[in-house]
Amino acid sequence: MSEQRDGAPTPEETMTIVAAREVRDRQVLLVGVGPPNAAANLARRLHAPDCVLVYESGAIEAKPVRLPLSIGDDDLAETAAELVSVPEMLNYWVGAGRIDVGFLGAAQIDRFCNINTTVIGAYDDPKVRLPGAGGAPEIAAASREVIVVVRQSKRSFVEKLDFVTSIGHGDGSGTRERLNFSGAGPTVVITDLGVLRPGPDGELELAAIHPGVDVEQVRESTGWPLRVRDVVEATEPPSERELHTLREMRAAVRSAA
Amino acid sequence: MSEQRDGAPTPEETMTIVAAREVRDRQVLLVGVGPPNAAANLARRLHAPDCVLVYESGAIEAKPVRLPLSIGDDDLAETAAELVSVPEMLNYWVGAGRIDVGFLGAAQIDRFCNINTTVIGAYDDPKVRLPGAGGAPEIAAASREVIVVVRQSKRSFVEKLDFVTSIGHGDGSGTRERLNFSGAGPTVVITDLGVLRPGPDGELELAAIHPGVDVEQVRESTGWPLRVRDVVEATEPPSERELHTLREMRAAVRSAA
Amino acid sequence: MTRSTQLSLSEAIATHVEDGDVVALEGFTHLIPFAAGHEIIRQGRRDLTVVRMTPDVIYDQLIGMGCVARMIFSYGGNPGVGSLHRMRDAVENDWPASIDLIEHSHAGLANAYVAGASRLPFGVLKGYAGTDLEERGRQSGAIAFVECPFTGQRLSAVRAINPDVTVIHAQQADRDGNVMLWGLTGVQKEAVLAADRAIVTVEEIVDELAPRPHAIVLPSWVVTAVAHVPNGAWPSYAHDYSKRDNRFYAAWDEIARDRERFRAWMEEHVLSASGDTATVGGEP
Amino acid sequence: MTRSTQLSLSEAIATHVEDGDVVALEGFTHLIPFAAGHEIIRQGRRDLTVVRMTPDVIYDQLIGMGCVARMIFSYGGNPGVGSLHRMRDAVENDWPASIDLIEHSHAGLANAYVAGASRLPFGVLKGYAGTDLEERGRQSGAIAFVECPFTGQRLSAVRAINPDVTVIHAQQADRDGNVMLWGLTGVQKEAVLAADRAIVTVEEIVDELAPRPHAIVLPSWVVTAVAHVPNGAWPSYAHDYSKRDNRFYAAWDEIARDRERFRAWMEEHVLSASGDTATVGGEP
Repeated sequence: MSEQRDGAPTPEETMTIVAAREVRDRQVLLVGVGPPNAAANLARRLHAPDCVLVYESGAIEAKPVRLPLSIGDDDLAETAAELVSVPEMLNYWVGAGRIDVGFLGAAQIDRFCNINTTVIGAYDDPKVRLPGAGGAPEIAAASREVIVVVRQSKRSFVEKLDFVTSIGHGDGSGTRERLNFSGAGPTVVITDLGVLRPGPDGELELAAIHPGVDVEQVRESTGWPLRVRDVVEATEPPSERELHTLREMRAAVRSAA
Repeated sequence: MSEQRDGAPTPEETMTIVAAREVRDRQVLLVGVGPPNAAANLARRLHAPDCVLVYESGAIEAKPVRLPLSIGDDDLAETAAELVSVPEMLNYWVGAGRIDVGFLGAAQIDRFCNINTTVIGAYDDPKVRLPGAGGAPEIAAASREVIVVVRQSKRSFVEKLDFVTSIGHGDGSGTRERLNFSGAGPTVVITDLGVLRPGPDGELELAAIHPGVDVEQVRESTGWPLRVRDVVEATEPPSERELHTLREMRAAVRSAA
Repeated sequence: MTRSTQLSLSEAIATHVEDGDVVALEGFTHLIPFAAGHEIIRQGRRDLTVVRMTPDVIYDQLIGMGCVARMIFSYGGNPGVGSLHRMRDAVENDWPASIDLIEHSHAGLANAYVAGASRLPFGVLKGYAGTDLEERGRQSGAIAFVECPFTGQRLSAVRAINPDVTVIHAQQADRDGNVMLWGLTGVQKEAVLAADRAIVTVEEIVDELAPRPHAIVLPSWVVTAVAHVPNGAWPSYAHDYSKRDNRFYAAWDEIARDRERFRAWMEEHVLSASGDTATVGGEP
Repeated sequence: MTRSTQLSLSEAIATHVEDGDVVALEGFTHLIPFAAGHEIIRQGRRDLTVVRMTPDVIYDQLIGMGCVARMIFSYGGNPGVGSLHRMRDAVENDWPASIDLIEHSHAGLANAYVAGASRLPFGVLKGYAGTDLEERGRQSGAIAFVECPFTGQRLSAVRAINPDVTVIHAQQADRDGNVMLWGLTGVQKEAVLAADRAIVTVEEIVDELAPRPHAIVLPSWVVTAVAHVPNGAWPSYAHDYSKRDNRFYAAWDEIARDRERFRAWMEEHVLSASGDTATVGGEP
């Protein structure tokens, strides 16, 4: 989490703000911890006041006053329109495809937006044991759209995942249809360098670069030969209002913790 | 329902009272409408004050002040320790085998306590269309014991069921074990004439006759050659207290309806 | 997401229930949406596949008025009273028309709704084994065998139910169209979440849904239309708003036994009534 | 039915948790039964198969203290902070011992509990298809394919989980041993109903459980033992009784990174503490 209180946006702040911009008003968002949580709550404070926040912990239409530190914050339980059990949340709400936008992070992502959050290295003798799946496989399968938020580097953007935890666009040959997944899968990947979107076959294409970043830098931070769109847009820099709101939101959490 | 207010017990009253006597204190009872409802609530007012009443409508540990007229009475909802959804009731409570005693009625019953509540006659062109299964198949399969309460006649005690709605002891050759049923199945059948209990192979045997009934009368009211135990007990006649309590309970319902 | 719209009952039924639809009017022994059922009858819907765990008097009326081509159910009796005579007459004598039956146990139908709400194609349960229900269900395509891939145990599968439209009655909605019901909430959540469209009649429209014990909230975005119909469950009841009319349930036995008397009752109390308020206290 | 017994926490663990048991300490981001976990550590249980959707700091501690032979889980992180370093050290470096992992997605593990609570041998879900989780799960016997008998669709099955003992923390029990919890109630009902035995630590013993919104009641006869342990969820929280200690969760990252520091913390705050009260505020 950025410690910046004023001055220019950090790359992480830009990533969060650009992710927030992807949220449209009145969407139903499934929100986890970390940058997606900040992005969703930022969108709600800015251009999407009527988006609906759903947390895997069972809170439906939570309206947290403060940015939650965990998906089990009592603030979520107290402000939700309804609380349901975890099995109900996963079966009737997430699995049934009632989520418009699921946010996912990744330790590794490949060109078809498949995601690894399980291990780095061999499963039976891992270099790094990561937390694991959580709700990601079902969010990836069933949400109408998925927004992936991940810092970009050759370590995270890899040619081949060490472990496939969640399916994005499979091998690019209609995998989702074959697997009977109801959702569209990842529609955008937002990094600290730019914005990538899948092409018609599901392979990621560089669509926009953030202020101060050049295309070559993005290529060098990608573990495969990156497709770059003919026209790469320049990300609108974070506005004063966006930056101020994000920083206020986070400062409130720090002072309360 | 008997309209008797005083005087000797009717056969229906005797049947209900004898059924109530089968309930032991601290048992968990699944209760439907009709005679089982009266029997369970009578037992609770007499010798089993700590039995637990569970209704399929979702009321757990209901403590109805009045005899409920339907399993959805608001009195059940207001006095229950917990209310659950119908799917939860059927899956986590009934199906999982948490019921000590399930009560069942029957339009037809055979010698192995299999039960028909679906049709009289051919399924596709029935003489009488009955209400159908309700919760009976799972109650019969999963309750630790089942008490069947049914008026006895050649029309109800039949050689062969027109339709098998719920399994008692199958064909008497270990059917329940083969079907993986967790409960013991019917352990007693209480009629307006007497008490029948399954023998080692599951076939019903006449075990007791009610006051004023003789064995021949029971045989003649049975559609198959009835097994009769060497010693047939005489049912203890309904006591003043039993009869009075049952009649008071029913009078309270009639005056409230 | 799209929030629900507040409509009159007649508009809600006219807009969202079509001839030939699979329609579930749910409410297990409580909150039965009678007023909505009556409006479906008044609007003359035909060829419906009606789904309900306990058809109750409301489906007896729909069947007797010729709205129903097929019924999926688990217990077709008049609770605490006896038979549903209009249902019997249709099944036994094809009056006013024959109806197809697909029948389940309570656990089977409840799990078919659960699968529907989860958008899974089937649900699993232990019941049915050895019964003729299983055999009938296999013929109608409602029930099948499934083998546990871990233990080899043979279990029953039920085909998911996803109604075109589910109709329920609830105590309250707020002005955003969020719905709250409490007391015995039955299988209503599953029936609503399994359906393509959901119509909810409510006792009261309130400014705010105050959390209360044993309540469930259906967010506005899983509800299609809300109609304000006080007493819309009569002769069933709405906990904290009305009492079950046990006398009417008993009286129905006599009314429904006779075709002419049934028609006359429906004519007087339902067909000639307004489309936007509940029929209440129609005991002859 | 047998009603639950009120015991001290140390008696409850001594009586009902044995070496080699399958133990589920549940509580999803709320009401995590830390005090009970600490007592399991103090009593030196070994070879446990521990089950939890979110292992959290409590299983980091059990693993680091060598109680665990195998873990069944779906998300092994320190929520909002990062890694569970003791879990990582066991998996990556076999310290203090190697542990087997059986891993699910949240939906997979939740449905394994649901199947367990229903006493069905498996649950069905749509997830897992195409992932390496499915492949691993097939090898470990936790996940399999199942074909829909109606549509032919290929789905995933998860083996039911039926713990020997489930331990949860709740806000209240009454004197008959009925238990009430409220707020985010997670998967606790399923975990309790799936288990052979259930231990519940509670914030308060009350004369009567007053019905309240978003509460669930577990009747005394599905609970084995109740222990009165105020603050028994620390550093997690009990809605309306305590706040989550977010500072401790952050501090744990530093404590658990280092084997010696971890051992010293456990020695000071857990091993040398009493068996019947909660460890609270143990930040160094």
